[in-house]
Amino acid sequence: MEVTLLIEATESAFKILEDARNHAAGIMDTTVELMAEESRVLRDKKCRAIFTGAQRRKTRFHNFMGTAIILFIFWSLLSGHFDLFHLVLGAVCSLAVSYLFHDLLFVNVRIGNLRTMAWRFLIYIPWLLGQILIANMHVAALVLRPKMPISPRIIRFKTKLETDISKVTLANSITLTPGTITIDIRGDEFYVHALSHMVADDLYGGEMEDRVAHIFMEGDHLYLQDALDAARIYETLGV
Amino acid sequence: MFESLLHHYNYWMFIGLMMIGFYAMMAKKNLIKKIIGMNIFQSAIILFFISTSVKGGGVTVPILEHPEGAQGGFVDVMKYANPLPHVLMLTAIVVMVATLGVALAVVMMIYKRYHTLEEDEIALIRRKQGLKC
Amino acid sequence: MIPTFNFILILFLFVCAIAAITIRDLLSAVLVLGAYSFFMCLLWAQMTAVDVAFTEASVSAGIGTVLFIGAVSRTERRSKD
Amino acid sequence: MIRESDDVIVRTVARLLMPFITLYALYVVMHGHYSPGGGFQGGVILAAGFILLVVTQGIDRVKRRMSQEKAIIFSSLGLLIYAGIGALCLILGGDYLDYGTLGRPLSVQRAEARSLGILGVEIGVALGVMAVMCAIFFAIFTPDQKNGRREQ
Amino acid sequence: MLGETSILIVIIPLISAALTPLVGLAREGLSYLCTITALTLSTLASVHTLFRVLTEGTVHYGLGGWPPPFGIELVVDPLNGMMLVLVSAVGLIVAVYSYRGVEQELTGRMVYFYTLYLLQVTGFLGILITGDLFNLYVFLEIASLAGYALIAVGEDGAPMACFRYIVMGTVGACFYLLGVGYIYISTGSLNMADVHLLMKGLYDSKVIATAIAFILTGLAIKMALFPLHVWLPDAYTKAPSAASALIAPLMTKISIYVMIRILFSVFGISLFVELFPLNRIMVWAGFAAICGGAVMALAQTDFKRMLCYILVAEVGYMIGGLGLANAIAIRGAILHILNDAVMTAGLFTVAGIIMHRMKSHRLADFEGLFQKMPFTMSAFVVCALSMIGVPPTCGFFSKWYLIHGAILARQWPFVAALLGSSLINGILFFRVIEVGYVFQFSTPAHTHAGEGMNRMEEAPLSMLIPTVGIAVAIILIGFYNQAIVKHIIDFALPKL
Amino acid sequence: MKTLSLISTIIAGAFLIYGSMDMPHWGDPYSPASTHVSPYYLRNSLKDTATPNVVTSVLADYRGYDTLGETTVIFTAGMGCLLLLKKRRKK
Repeated sequence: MEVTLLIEATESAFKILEDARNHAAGIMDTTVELMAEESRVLRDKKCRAIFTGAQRRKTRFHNFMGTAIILFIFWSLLSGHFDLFHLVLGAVCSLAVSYLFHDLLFVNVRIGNLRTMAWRFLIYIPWLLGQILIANMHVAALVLRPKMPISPRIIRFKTKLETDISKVTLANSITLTPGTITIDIRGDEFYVHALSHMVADDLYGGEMEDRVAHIFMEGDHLYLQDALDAARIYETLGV
Repeated sequence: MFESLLHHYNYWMFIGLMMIGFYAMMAKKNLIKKIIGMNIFQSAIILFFISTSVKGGGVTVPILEHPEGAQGGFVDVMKYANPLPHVLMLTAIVVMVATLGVALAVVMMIYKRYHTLEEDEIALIRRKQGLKC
Repeated sequence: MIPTFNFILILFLFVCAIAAITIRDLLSAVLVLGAYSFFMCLLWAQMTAVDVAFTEASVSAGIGTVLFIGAVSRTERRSKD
Repeated sequence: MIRESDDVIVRTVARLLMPFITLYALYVVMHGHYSPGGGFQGGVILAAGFILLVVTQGIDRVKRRMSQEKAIIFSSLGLLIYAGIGALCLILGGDYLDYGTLGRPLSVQRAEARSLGILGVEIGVALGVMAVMCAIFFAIFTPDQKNGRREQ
Repeated sequence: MLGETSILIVIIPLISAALTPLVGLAREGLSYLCTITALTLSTLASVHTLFRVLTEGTVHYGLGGWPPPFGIELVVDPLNGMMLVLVSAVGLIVAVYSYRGVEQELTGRMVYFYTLYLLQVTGFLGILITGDLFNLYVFLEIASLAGYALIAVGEDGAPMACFRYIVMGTVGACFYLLGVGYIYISTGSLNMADVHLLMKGLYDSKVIATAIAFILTGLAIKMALFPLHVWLPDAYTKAPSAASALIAPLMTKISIYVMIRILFSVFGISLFVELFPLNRIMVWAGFAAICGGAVMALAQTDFKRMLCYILVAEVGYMIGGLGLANAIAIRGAILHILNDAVMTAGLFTVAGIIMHRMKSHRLADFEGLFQKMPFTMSAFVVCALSMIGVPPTCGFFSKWYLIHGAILARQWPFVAALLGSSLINGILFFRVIEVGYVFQFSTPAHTHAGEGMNRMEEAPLSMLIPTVGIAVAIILIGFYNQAIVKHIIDFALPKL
Repeated sequence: MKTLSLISTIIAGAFLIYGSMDMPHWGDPYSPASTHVSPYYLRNSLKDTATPNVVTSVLADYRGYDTLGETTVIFTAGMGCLLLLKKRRKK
């Protein structure tokens, strides 16, 4: 009886010890794992920080060069003197200006898609001209009719466009088409003055908006601004 | 008399504008109005100088065309307007805007002190505070 | 010289000058003065003084009006005369 | 204090136009020989560009590009460029502002040297005018509001 | 051609004015040193130029290497050579003097002050040295603009006074410009010598008559001739002491110089004497200015304001002297330009010192000043005696010439005005001396106030030395006036 | 004040009109202003300064000293504004 008791006691004691050892080993393991995890995360963060920093520098350089090239083209259009002296002058001027203002021309531009955007924008312009022509005729028909059946109204609609530049493009396109004028943009709401309900219906149809969205490739979410924001957050964390 | 009117009306235009400006400078009580008058006055004088530079009959701006062609030395003077008053008036315009800047700065100092821009009200405030104006 | 155009410009000039010194709202007066400068600039361009017209357009009608607006907005808008 | 404009259209269009305005101003300065324009006009357009930026973006974000101190430095620099080119002519043995004497060190013709001298002078004028216009604008638009209230 | 010093007179202050803000951003005190250095160099250059003019005759300097009617020309003859030395020397002395006053009155704005100070002197020198009518306008505007800014930072009420000055000054400058335009349209030239030659055939033209009228009216506004003087007393009273010590003596004198130059070198003496009754008008204007200035000065209770009205009266001396149109009177007028600039500078520096110590410039605060600042007040007494016209000082001699000329021209009212004005000056200054000297013994309160009240409170040396220097200069000019008249002014006289 | 200024305005205007009676006709190509000095600039601008825009060449070269003065005027105005509207550190 006593022996069995003793044996049981010893067994249980051993079991307890075993448990304790197992626990300890588990804890040790998780600790190691955790540490490994942390160092991995750290390393990862560092990598990302380096990556975004480099990315930022790269995009800044791209912005700089892009601005300079556009400005140089502008200069050549203005100048009309193509001797060496004036070309060098123009190059110096456009580099200086783009050094000062390289961050103004391309904000919120998606990385790497500048060329597509420019191409799509060029295609958009003839379509807009066509729209302007149609709207012109419509308005002319309206006002030339003796009764002048205009019904001026202010309409408000929500837009799905996200960036400033696309909103402004849309607003200016609306203003350019006769019969409609953008009054204000508040957040994502457009306030537009329309001359008749037909133009207003055109706007509600949203074709122009879709096209503008198409130009600026709204929908994906990898904006340069986001990348820059992430980089800024990393910087403030001090990693 | 009519002859003279026909030939001099452009000079008289500037005199009219100058009188408007001069009157505003003297008679208006508001300081900004005085400065507006000053601006009109000065630009009327500039108008006079520019009218002295005009040559009747198909003259162009004093930018010589065909730099290579004119290298030979002959430039038809009667084809171009007189450049000298233009130069003088460029200077005068800049002087005008400089005066405008200083005058506005002084006006803002005055407003900071008295919180009004009317000359008579300022005089009233100063008298109330027992200061000579 | 196109005398009619000249006359119209001068008429506008006089209207603007008189309006600029009689309007009681200073901001409007200043803007009318900007218009005056611009008509002056057109008149000079018509008198073949392009450089002066350019300067007037940028200096008087541009910066001058901006400075005026600044001063008026920082002080007060109404005037007694 | 001028804050950022709350209108998206104005803000964005001003941002997009700004480099072009500046470049146009520089074009006006550099092509004063061939077309209307020159130092004053170009300088004033430059200043107008900065003023547009201040009005639309708020004064704080423009401080990096143009501030009161920079305006002072540039204005005296502009005058120094002008007076310095004149003094250079004096040192090179001509009369004051006789750009023809610059021809020898630059190894160009006298007339060309005068043309270059005019260009240099115009750049100085443009710099000075730009800086001074900005300085006057800053001085008029941003007086000390706090002190003004305390004085009352 | 660095040996050509005439251009350096203007250029050195100009370049230093552009350098001063850059230097001042680094350290504020450096702007003061920059100013002093520039003005010293400029003074040396102008002295050198004056000696050259006296030995070799009139100096011409074509800027940019262009021949005169086409380019701008600098001309230095004995008259403006003397004026150049005068202006740059007064500018230097006042600059040395100004440091303490600026430190006290314009804390934190010293850099801008000295920049504008240099620009002001540049404007003055540019007006004096140029030989071109339009260039004169440009430099007149530089001087005026710098003057507006320097005046407007003064004590309470200065901005309003300055605004009035801006309005009047702009009218003056624009009238001048209008006159130049009328000259230009009838002669086609802007160079003074060239215009003078072309003017010969145009004396009966209405355009020229209008041009004279407008130029003279414009300059009369700038020099504060009597009915047009309303801007002056307020502006100069309220300006900071350093600024008023610079501008008050020089601005009016320079306008008078310009008037002499326009009347004698551009329009010509025959136009002045024979064709118009201009000299009569000028004598009567001078008479009115002397009477008006003297009477107004009697009514003042403020020292600086009193000086301003005396200044208005002094302008009358010179205008009347020119209008008398005989050699002796014009000699007196030109000598009086020199004397008056020095005397007024002395008086305004004294006013500045008193402002610095007592924080006030009312006459009532002058009590007991002789005991507190003996050197300052003795300098003041010298200036005052010169203003009155007591023999060893320089003021006597110019007044002597003026009275002599007036008697020769039989302008008895003008003689009476000159004598009466001397008398009134005597009353005015003896009143000041009485307040400063006599009252300290008569009022017992002060003797009881004891040592604290009557302690020596002499001005700091940087202010005192220039003031005493000016006083010494007044006496020296008095002693050497014969030499000045013989070697400089007699060459400057127009051929009558 | 109003009548006084009106009178002085009218006097100035009348004087100017009186003076303008003897002026050369408006747009007269043979007026002294157009024949004395300015043809020199038009003839020699290209030869001397290689600048077709005569206004620029006169502005910056023939009368460059004026333009220096003008830049100084602008500089003066800027410094003046800064002096006047500088924030005061202590009251």
